Amino acid sequence: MGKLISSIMIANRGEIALRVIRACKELQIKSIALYSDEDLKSKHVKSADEAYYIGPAAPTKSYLNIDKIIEIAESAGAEAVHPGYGFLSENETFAAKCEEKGIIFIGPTSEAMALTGDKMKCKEIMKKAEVPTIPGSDDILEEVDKAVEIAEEAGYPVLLKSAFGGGGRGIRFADNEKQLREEFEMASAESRAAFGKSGLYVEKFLKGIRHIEFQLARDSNGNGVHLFERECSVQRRHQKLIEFSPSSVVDKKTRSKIGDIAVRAAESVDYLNAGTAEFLRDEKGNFYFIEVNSRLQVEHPVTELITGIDLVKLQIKIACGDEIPFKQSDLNFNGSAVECRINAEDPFHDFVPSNGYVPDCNLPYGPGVRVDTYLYPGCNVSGYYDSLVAKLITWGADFDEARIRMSNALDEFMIEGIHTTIPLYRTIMKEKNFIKGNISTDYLEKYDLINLMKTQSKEKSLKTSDASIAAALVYSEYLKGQNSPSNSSKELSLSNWVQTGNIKNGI
Amino acid sequence: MGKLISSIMIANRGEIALRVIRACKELQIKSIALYSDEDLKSKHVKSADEAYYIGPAAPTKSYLNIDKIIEIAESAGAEAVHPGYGFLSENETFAAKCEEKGIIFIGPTSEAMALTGDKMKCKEIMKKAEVPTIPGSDDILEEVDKAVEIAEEAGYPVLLKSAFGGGGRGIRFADNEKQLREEFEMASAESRAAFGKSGLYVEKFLKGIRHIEFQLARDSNGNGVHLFERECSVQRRHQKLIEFSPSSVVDKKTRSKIGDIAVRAAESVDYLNAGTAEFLRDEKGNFYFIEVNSRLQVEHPVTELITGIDLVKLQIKIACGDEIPFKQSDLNFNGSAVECRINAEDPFHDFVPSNGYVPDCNLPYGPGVRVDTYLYPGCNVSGYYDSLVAKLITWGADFDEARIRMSNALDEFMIEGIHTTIPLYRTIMKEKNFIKGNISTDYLEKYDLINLMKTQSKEKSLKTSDASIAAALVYSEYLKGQNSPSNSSKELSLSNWVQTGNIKNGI
Amino acid sequence: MEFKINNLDEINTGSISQSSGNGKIIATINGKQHSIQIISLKNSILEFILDNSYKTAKILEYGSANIKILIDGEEIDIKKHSKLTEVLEKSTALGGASLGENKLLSQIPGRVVSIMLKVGDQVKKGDSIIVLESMKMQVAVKSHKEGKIRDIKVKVGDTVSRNDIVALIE
Amino acid sequence: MEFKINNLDEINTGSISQSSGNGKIIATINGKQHSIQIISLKNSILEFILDNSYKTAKILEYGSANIKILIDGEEIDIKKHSKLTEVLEKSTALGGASLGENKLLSQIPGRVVSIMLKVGDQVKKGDSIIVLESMKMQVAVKSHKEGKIRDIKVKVGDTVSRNDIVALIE
Repeated sequence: MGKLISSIMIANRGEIALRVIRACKELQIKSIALYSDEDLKSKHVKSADEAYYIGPAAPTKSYLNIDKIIEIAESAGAEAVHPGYGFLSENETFAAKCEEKGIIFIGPTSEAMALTGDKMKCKEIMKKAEVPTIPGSDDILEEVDKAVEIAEEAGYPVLLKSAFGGGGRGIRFADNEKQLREEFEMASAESRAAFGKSGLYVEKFLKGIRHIEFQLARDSNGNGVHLFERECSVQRRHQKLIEFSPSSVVDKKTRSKIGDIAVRAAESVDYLNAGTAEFLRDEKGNFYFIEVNSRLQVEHPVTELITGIDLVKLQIKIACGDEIPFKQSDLNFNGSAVECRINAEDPFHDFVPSNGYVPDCNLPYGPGVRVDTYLYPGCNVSGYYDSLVAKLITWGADFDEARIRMSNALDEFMIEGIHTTIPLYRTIMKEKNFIKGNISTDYLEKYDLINLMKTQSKEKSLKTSDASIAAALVYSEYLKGQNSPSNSSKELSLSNWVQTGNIKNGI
Repeated sequence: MGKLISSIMIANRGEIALRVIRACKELQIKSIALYSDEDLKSKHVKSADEAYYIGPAAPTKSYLNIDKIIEIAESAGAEAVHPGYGFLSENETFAAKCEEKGIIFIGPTSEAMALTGDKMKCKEIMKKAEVPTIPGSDDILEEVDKAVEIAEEAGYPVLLKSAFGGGGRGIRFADNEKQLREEFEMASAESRAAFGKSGLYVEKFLKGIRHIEFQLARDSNGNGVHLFERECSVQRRHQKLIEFSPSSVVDKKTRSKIGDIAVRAAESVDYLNAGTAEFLRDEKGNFYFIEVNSRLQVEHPVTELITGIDLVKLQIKIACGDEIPFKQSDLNFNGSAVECRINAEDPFHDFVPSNGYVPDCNLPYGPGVRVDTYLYPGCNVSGYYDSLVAKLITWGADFDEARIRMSNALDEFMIEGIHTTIPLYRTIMKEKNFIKGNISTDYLEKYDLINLMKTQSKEKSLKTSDASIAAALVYSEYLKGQNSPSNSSKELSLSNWVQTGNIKNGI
Repeated sequence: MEFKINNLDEINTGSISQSSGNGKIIATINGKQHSIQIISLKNSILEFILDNSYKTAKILEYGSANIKILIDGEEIDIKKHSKLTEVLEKSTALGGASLGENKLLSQIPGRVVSIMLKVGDQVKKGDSIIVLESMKMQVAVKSHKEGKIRDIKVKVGDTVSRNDIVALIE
Repeated sequence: MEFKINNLDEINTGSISQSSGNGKIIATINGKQHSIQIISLKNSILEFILDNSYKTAKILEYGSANIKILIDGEEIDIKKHSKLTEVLEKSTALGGASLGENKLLSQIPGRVVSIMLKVGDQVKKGDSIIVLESMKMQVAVKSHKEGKIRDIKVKVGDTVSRNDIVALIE
């Protein structure tokens, strides 16, 4: 192992900041946290070796404030910066600034990031490297007529996407020419408002597709490996909800074939550090490259559990110039892992955000259970930032064991004060298509999971109704006793004997 | 898989009851708990599907009360009983009672248990099966003269052990004839008082020995496997403190050789279900069989982490007549795992028991961390039962990763209100002989770990002294402000502005 | 006493039949007898064993006619009244008084990012009046009834809490 | 103010030099300036950032001369006095008054399983008088001084709490 650095600033917050801090602790590297006004009481501040104030709550004034972050990194003597995911993690300007100031950016070079960030340029490179891509435009489309032409060639329906979007935001669907012309106009205006340029492209819409991605790692000596796939098809509005590995449709041969393509994709842009090659798979089993995510992903723990590789420590070592300490052939696929993204959103009410104070919470644990979270009893879930409050990941010898452990862990996970997506995941874990691995990106709508969840919630209320009534009865009686004038009351009073059950300091 | 049962009563308490309840939940089997007066608020009562009152706090009146347990099992309709470890887990009378009543006992048959329980009988069988045993008496010694004769033959020093003891209790050391005669008399009286019979035997004392054991499983169809070794040499007064796997002195060849011997030992007593064959290893690398533990062991999670096999679920399936679903050759040794037994004892004061109310606690979590515990904020650690309050187990790709994760998890583990052995384990995890795997059963004394811990505790106090003084200063000033007549006080008052930092329900 | 649980249609009945004074109770719920052993009641958290099963309920709100409890990780609203059936019939007869309410409340906390309409505008039920941003998501506050906007209580950049009044509709 | 931490020999000095009124403090500890940002103080738990490092301290006991806090998972006893050095010198001069104490206290909670000596017996310091059982372990309560047993306050089968008087030695 090469010489490790002695300090890392984490330009992020929430669970991913905590994840990086854990890696730093294991490597005996000083961790330096940042906090906005909103985050003074956040767990990453408590866990890091040092914590510096970055600015007001709004992300642009704090976690997106490149100049301020660089300034603090320099004054705190940070030798490296870990950007986490989101915020500045795929910002090539930030990566370039770090390079300029001699601060190690834990991720790809700004150059590679620029390439992977521009989806059209990336697609072009992939085509040259003979990586299969989705039929559609080869370039950004300035005019709607060109879009219509390409759509006709690829065949309707098509998707209209922004080269600057990301994470599934702003994808539009068109079934015919009229729809395409309408959507093109709106999307173009929206993109210009947000990014100052249009940057739209057209892609063939694939039916019943799955989103399957390959974890990559590549070091500065040119060694590249893939760490198998993650199945990310359970989504809502193009946002991933559940990820697992292995995928039910990837066999050993396919894994090796697509994995090799992913590594080739990384090589073609001279990619450095950990990243992910995302693919779509159609019903016939064809894989199409869509993009490279040039950062650590939310769902990286799934890969950590099935390979035993600590990806964050690997990232740090690669950034320090180390070679990847294993070869492709050394990697063993071990068991199965599932992740649920616990979001502070109310699945019973169209997933409206649900932030606020969390008076109490209870993290699940036990064999095969891992939680990555910033929650603690008394914490605050801020409305200024992402709604992801926890990731629950379970391991099992096979998919079924991992799935059942997830189901039980979800039952054990209690978060008071906010609504979360936990009830939806409880339903999914026991839904027969999910159990069979019969999923696609429209899984939620196709099998009407939201209504299934609502029905099950009613059934659960019915099952616990006796207990609810009993609790209401006992509490009412207790208060009656408390409020009655004195002990002489002849009414049933619980106020004296509820004490008997109280904890005693027995020996 | 054969037909599973629908309900299991757990004749135990504490973390192991919770462990079995988790397995039941995964198999969708109803779990039935028992609780004594002391345990009304215990976590196993909260987690089980059903809970029944068993009797007063004293074990003989509750968790050791065979008739009462059988009675409740029958009235609750329990199809099987899991005995955990300790209490009735190795009680052949209890196992026989269950067999008689048609309740499945999750463990070996009463017959096999009788054989493994009688150490001398077991040793005899092992000798016949050509399993190496420690030089010493072949039989229980009624007279001290016979003991002296055998000691002379094997060579001093020797150990005097009770056939009815267990868990390392009551082992006596004799360096010469005079000492042996004295110890024999005392041990004999003690054993008669406790068990109604003497039952002593003599064994050669081995220098610098390690305690290494092999996990076994055997089904009713005669299939037997071993699940590799556990290194249990870090002990205090013959009580295991830390267990890990792989052992630093067991190579692949030795593992296979001794593992086979362990399986042969199980076969020779027609052993059923999960069990452990314990060995001593002398400095020359010779292994000597000492005993078979006919139960699930405290340290079973170590094996679960390196094999991916859920031993409790396996136990249940074997008890239902299933075949073990893997062969010896299917098992992969994956990474490394370490366990620390967190006992409610004060390592700074000769390990005196330290029970009582636990107002708050904080379980460690994160990549590679598993906790098996009955602790929760507001729980009570009873003085009536065992001092084990938690097991902390970490996994790593290699021993060093597991060890460092353990070290960090120990730092994260906060238990208020009682003293625990955590500070000792913190010291051990960073001690150079432990790091090198240079251990033996006298490791603690040999390297003076207790004093090392005390020194490090002082150093830690010194390191945090600034923070301690700062806290004392701030709190004193705060109280000064609170007690001062009014806001008109000119003294520095913190009472108003400590509010500013309080959590706000920010959006 | 009669009880109604929020998302269920049935009316439940319940009463305490016997209390032996050491935390043991016999209760009759929907005509069936149940044994209750109270473990503790502290900080609004009630722990008890109901027919050999442990239960914990956190009392979140307690009113004379409403109880809100957290049980098995779910929030349960319970209406109670000695003659709940009659009460519910009456309220149905009155016909959703809340619809006559002028105040438009924000259902979530958030920052106001845009105001789509102005005072005096005519709105239908479901028309978006204000857009809030929270957790990187945009959520519209929609009119709860048909009418005219009499007042808008917020401006762009304001932060609102749950149940804050954002507009008045007449 | 002077401070002494239980297991350390050094005397520390500390004072608050400046308070800017918004939770920010400058303190001088052992002659060095430190910045303190208070995060919160609630239920005896003090959270603060000391020179860019988060710290949490739970105040377990607070007296005019003693503070017991839980910091970094360890219990720390702090003696404080404006002139602690003088106080300590005096108390050393007085010479361990506690040794003159007659009461023998139990250091652990447990059940009395045997009483080894009887009233009137002569004991040396360290002689076992009573054996307690706790957590399946047997622990002897040993005489804290030389003398004669004047009274034994417990009998076999009793349960004692920490710091209960088990015997009087004269």
